[in-house]
Amino acid sequence: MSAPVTAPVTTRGEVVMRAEAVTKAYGGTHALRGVDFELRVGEVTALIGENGAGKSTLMKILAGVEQPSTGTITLDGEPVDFRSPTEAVAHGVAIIHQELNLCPNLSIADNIFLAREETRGGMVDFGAQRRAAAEFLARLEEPLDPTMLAGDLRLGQQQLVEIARALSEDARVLIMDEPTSALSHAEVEVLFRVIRDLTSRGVSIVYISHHLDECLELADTAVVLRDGRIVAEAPMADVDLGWIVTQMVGREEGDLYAPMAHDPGEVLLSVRDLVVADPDTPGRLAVRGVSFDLHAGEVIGIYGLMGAGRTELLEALAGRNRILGGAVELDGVDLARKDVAARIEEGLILVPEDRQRDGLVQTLSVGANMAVSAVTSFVRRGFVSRRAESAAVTETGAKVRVKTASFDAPIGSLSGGNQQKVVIGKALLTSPRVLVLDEPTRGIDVGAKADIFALVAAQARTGRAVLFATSEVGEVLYACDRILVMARGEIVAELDPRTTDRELLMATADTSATATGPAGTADAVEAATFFTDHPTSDEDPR
Amino acid sequence: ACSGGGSGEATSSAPEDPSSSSSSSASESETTEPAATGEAGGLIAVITPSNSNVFFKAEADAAVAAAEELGYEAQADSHDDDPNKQSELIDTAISNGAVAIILDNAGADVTVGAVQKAEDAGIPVFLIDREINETGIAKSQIVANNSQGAGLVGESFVAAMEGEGTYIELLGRETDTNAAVRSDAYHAVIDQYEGLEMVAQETANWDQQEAFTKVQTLLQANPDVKGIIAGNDTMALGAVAAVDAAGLTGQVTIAGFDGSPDAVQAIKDGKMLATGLQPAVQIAEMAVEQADLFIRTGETGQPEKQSIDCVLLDASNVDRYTTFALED
Amino acid sequence: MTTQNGSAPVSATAQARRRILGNRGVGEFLLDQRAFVALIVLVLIFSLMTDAFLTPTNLIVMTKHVAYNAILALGMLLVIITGGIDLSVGSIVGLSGIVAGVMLQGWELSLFDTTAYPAVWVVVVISLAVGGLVGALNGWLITRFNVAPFIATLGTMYIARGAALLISNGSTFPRLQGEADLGNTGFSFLGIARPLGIPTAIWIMVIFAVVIWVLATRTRFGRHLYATGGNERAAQLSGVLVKSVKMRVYVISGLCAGMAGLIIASELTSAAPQTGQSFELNAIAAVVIGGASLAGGRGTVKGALIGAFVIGFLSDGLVLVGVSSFWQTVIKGLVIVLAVILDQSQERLKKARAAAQAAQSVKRELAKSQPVASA
Amino acid sequence: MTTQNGSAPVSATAQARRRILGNRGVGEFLLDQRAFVALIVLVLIFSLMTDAFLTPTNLIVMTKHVAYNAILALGMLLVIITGGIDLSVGSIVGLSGIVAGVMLQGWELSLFDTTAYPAVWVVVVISLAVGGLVGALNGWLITRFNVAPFIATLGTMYIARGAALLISNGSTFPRLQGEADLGNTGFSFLGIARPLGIPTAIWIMVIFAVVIWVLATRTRFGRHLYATGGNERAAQLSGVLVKSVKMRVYVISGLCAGMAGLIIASELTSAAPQTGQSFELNAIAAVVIGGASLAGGRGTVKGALIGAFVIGFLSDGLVLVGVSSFWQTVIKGLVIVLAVILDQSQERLKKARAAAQAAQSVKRELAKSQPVASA
Ligand SMILES: Nc1ncnc2c1ncn2[C@@H]1O[C@H](COP(=O)(O)OP(=O)(O)OP(=O)(O)O)[C@@H](O)[C@H]1O
Ligand SMILES: Nc1ncnc2c1ncn2[C@@H]1O[C@H](COP(=O)(O)OP(=O)(O)OP(=O)(O)O)[C@@H](O)[C@H]1O
Ligand SMILES: O[C@@H]1[C@H](O)[C@H](O)CO[C@H]1O
Ligand SMILES: [Mg+2]
Ligand SMILES: [Mg+2]
Repeated sequence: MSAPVTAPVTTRGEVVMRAEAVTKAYGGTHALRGVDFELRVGEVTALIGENGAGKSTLMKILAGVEQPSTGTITLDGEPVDFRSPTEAVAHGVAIIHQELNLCPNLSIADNIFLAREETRGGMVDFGAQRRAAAEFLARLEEPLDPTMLAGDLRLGQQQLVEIARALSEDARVLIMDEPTSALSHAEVEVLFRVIRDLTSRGVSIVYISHHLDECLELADTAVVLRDGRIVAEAPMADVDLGWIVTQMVGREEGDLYAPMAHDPGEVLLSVRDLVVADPDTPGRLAVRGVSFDLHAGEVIGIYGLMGAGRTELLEALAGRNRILGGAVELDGVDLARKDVAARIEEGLILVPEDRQRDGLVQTLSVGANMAVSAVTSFVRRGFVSRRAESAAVTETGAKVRVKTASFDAPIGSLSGGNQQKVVIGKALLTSPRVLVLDEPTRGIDVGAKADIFALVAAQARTGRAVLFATSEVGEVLYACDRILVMARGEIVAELDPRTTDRELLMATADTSATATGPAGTADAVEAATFFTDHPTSDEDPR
Repeated sequence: ACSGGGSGEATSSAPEDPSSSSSSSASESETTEPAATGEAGGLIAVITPSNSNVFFKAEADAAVAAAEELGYEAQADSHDDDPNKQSELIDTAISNGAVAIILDNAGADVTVGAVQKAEDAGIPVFLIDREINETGIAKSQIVANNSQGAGLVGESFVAAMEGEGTYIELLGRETDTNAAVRSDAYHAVIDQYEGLEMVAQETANWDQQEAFTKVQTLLQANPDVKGIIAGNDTMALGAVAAVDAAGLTGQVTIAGFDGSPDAVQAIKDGKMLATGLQPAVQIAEMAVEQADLFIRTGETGQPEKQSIDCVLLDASNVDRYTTFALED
Repeated sequence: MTTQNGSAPVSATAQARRRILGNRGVGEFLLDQRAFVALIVLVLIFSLMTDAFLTPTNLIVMTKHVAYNAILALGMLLVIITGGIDLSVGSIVGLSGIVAGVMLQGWELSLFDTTAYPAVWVVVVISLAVGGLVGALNGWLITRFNVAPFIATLGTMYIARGAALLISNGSTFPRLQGEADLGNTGFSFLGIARPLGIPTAIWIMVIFAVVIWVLATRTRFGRHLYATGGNERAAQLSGVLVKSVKMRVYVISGLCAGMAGLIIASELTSAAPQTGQSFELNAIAAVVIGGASLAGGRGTVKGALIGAFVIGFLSDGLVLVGVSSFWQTVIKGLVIVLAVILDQSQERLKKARAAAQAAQSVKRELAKSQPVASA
Repeated sequence: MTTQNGSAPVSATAQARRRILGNRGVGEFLLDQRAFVALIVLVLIFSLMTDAFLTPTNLIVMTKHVAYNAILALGMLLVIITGGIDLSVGSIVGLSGIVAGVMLQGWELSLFDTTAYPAVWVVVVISLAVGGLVGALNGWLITRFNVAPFIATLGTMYIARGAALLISNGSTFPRLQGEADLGNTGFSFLGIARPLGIPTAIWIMVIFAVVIWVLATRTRFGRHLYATGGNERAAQLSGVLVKSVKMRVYVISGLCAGMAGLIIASELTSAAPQTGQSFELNAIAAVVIGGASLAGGRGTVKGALIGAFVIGFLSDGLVLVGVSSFWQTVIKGLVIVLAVILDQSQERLKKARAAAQAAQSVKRELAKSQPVASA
């Protein structure tokens, strides 16, 4: 494996890259309003902020994907003006994007070396690329076959390939925009080791994540961005989670979490011996005989590691995946033979895991996206009533706190997190009796998470039921009435959040999964989500 | 079903087994000197420009019927005025061991090579309807006398117009020599009359709908137009519909060419003045007869270029019309 | 403070200007309405070149010529909004005309050894149904077998054309006006009659346009249409019956083509099997000139209509002006290319304006923040 | 344990079977190679129907007919892999032939008041260059103005056709064999000569196929090609010069079309401006029958070639067998549709097999757990 080219400079701690007075406006929207940002050699800088604060925009500017409206970027003290990502890479600045950027029709190796192919005699040296790719994957402890097509990988694996590509770029400055949003704890741990290895060689890293615990664990410096301005900057050693949250949100964290109401009623959704095939891997079962009941007013969290089969389970409930065996009944109505639309009609709707692919219609406006599942309810005498539609959209938009210039704005103009809120809003607009959420907080900031779980709680209080899958321990521990732990397509345990702690939970999921993949390290520093910082728990997360 | 049987002896100097003639002939450049006599039988390929134009359809049907009558198998295909497709169809006829090809071609120049290819393979080619710009390759080129026929139509047109007024001319497909021949013949007559003024000359590609649209438009610019002369009947019928739509029925003199059944009906209805009857059926039958003669005797007994005079069809004689022919 | 003249009465022209332009610049307005502007430019040029162009009767004639293509374009629009394409419409035009022709000429029912002469309304319904049926076949291939629309409709293009040829045996069906004795007159109504002085074809175009406009913009189906084209997976998970949406657009497109075929057959009072060849290209061009995206999710009825007018007025205008047919071909290509280039320039201009605006607002903000800092 | 017969010697046929099929079922193998299977089926059917089909000379003739379309399909393949489409190839075929024709007939340089008779190689180079130039125009429109390929190439389709008509004034250029006196003989080489007994056109097809296969599978350009078609944005962010990739594929497609035009002109020893009409549809059909996806990112040289053979053998075979030309049209449509349905059925079969396999394993597992419970 080629060692990263360590900078021509310099000593640890010296500034390698700097943004000065950078502004960026998209039409009337100011994503950045005069940002000064520094990056030091061999350090990890955590860039923290709410959805739409401008993190991705700033990073895209550093990486040459976007150009600033005003302001300058300097590298090693020299002003640079990257017109393209290629130029930035040539200067040693690489980025892992928030949204995945792989070519599904190419192999892992081809993706890793895309546009930087190794050639021999004018021809691509596929053998060399394969070997090198295998080494990068080994470094990430993900021994995938480099000839596999990227499109056949699940989300987390794709994210790892993106990381491998960034590693292969031998960058001196490596920007990671939510690299772990689809990774499991074990994989995050591996990534952390890789990052520490990189920094020890003088690579500077920007780390963006809504998992604040990760930032606390990893970063040397915390920089907080709010509304396009840097509002705080401090050595990580001097701050704690509470401080960060306060800086981010601009208010005390105390009002972030509303307790759940636990008042389960009748059985609403009954699942019996459900068997679902893995749509991507022929012959493999993703869900093998799952049974549970979901009661009115109840919130169930499904916890599991990556590849446990949660997505397949939820998609089968929603009607996307074919059910091979078993029964699903909603309030006594057999759903098994109904399509997605009919299930929505019956009151079951899914908020999918991958918002770009499955959640949003990119050509529609924010409002039209939110309305699309519920159009039927706006029909008056055969025609869609725009008045009813816009009233409903405005109301729900406010409920999920979408930050948008207008509901007529194109969906692509929203930040990642706000797009996620639109997808959730779309589901809520159908007034579902059973709301099914797959990783609903992926890419969502701390404040918005609280909002979303408050919404979930509110749903439950009105006699509806919520089923959600998550990889975050905190979310299941604090936001649900019951926890189902999934591993290898089966429910391996049912836990009561009040009597469970994170160690038990993670161990349950992990030990059951060891057969199928690389085991999570038992001594993993546990994930601390914002829930750990709930006012009732005063412990210092470090 | 139709393997390359038949007797190839008539056309090839090499005495070879008829059934194998197809495989060897393509590569050999044989002289086409008639040597021996043969028997009727085998496949006659009939290739025409289109299978959806009554004129060509009549031509092809007549050829097929005549060939079957004489004991041949016959197969009709169309090249859609695509010279490349024409060339491929001739290749296929060669492969199929055809004993003769009856061809209404896709262009006077582009066809030369293809005809040569067939002759080289020992298959006589008989051209109908359209000539090519080369003699000595095809066995016969039997065409309607387009120039003479168009002259008749032009005279009839001039007479009906009484030697004065404005008119529109619709041209056929520019790549078809018949289009130019007919236009030239029209003008040879019409241009003698100073009172006749051509206000527009548009190509409508032998197509009815295109002619309809263009005439409708041209009538806007020239509402007082007195006559429309078209290079064939399909276009003339488009003009008839356009004139009808403009409410000018009976006020505009329309003439065409071909003698197609629909045009004949329009003449009967008083919507068209005249058309030049191309004896398409006769031409096709002649071609087949000459092919048969050639196969059996090695001679057609006719000069290569044969031009059959056209007859003017108008109100006076339409009652004697049968499809592309006139009863005596 | 020097620019503050808000108290001065705004001139009337300025007001009118604002009403029309909103807060867009003139250039942007022109580009926004580019297809419309292209149409105006064409009309201006041709009016200058020939007096015959801008007369009421000629406008009616040209609009009638636009009508078939516009009707095809309306169906094509829906297909294109879903991200599909329909190459079979030209063949359906031919087929529906032939079906009408065979029935009006007398439908030989060999089974009963009689020749039936169905009434005109029956003929119209059956011919349209045939168009819809080919559309349904398209929809079935595309939704059931997941075949790319381009290729499915390429196949049915050949099949429908072959069917027209087989039915007619390559010949035409003339004299479709029918005979009073046989009780099948009235077919001329579609192509020749002029209710209220306007040709029926234009009325049909208007009715189709209104219906499809309502469908696309005011109904649930319309929402589902745009969602399907924008992101099929997401639409499906949102409860859109993607397959049924697609099926319907191809059926509608087939019906539109069937209607166009009937109008043409009625107009020529005869039906030929080769009618409609390459009509699909004009319909697609109209839709795209009107601003629709072949990637799906975007497109409007207004745009498709204007696109059809641009293409129709262009070809009629060139004939009127007397441009040679070779140049007609070249100019048609140029106009298609120019129209879409304009489309893209609009995006560019918008972006440039947005950048300028952004720079402005950044400046304003910096100016604002200065005094605050010093305060 | 009852099924354990691994010690029994595996029969030779079984071994061969395994070697060919791997662990796929026969059905799946056939579907995997569906285009090839379609070809074999065609050959079988036609050989049974007529003796004239499976003769060496006829195979050579048919392969030669396949050659033009295959050459077009190779260029089209690259375009389609990037997610584009090139409707202008048919017009380029006509234009390049006409350009060659005008030069071989004597190029009137009015400026110098002479007629030049360029050598054949100059003619070939210039004609190809014209093809490449139209391709470059396509590429420029598509990359510079972000115009949808369908519409950009639809425009240039008209422009190139019009140009061919204008240059030739609608007539053909005959007698292109050249004259020894003028030093411009040799043009027949492309269309008529048969080096080593095989027509030049077939050699050219083979050379083009090998070159494009190497380009697509062995070079950086090839990777960038598939990346561009697979996910354009990702490719661009990775540093692939997406615009340059696209530019190149259209130029290559133009060159291929130029070459096809030269071969046809040489073969006919004359050039007609209408040559090549609707060739684009055959080329696209060949590529898609060969398994490429019009959405981009997928497609192989082998597939495109087989697709071209299917289409070419089909049309020649139908003529040989004596199928009526109306039915030829219908059957062509059916074959296109069937070929792509097969393509999709393959996916289905795979899924169905997977599901069955999965269901099996559930049963097995359940069976396993039963005894454990009872133990
Ligand atoms: N292409 C664009 N057009 C218009 N507005 C945009 C565009 N890209 C970003 N924005 C706006 O800029 C602001 C900052 O967005 P950015 O993506 O940088 O946020 P972020 O901090 O990365 O948020 P998240 O945590 O949700 O990813 C948002 O208000 C967003 O709506
Ligand atoms: N042992 C394994 N080896 C390879 N792939 C696996 C394995 N286990 C699971 N997978 C993959 O994981 C997917 C099923 O997991 P799914 O995505 O439903 O999990 P999940 O619990 O929702 O996790 P996440 O959504 O976080 O990835 C399948 O696509 C399967 O290919
Ligand atoms: O002679 C024929 C007929 O006139 C036909 O209508 C068009 O093509 C010409 O060559
Ligand atoms: Mg972001
Ligand atoms: Mg999941």
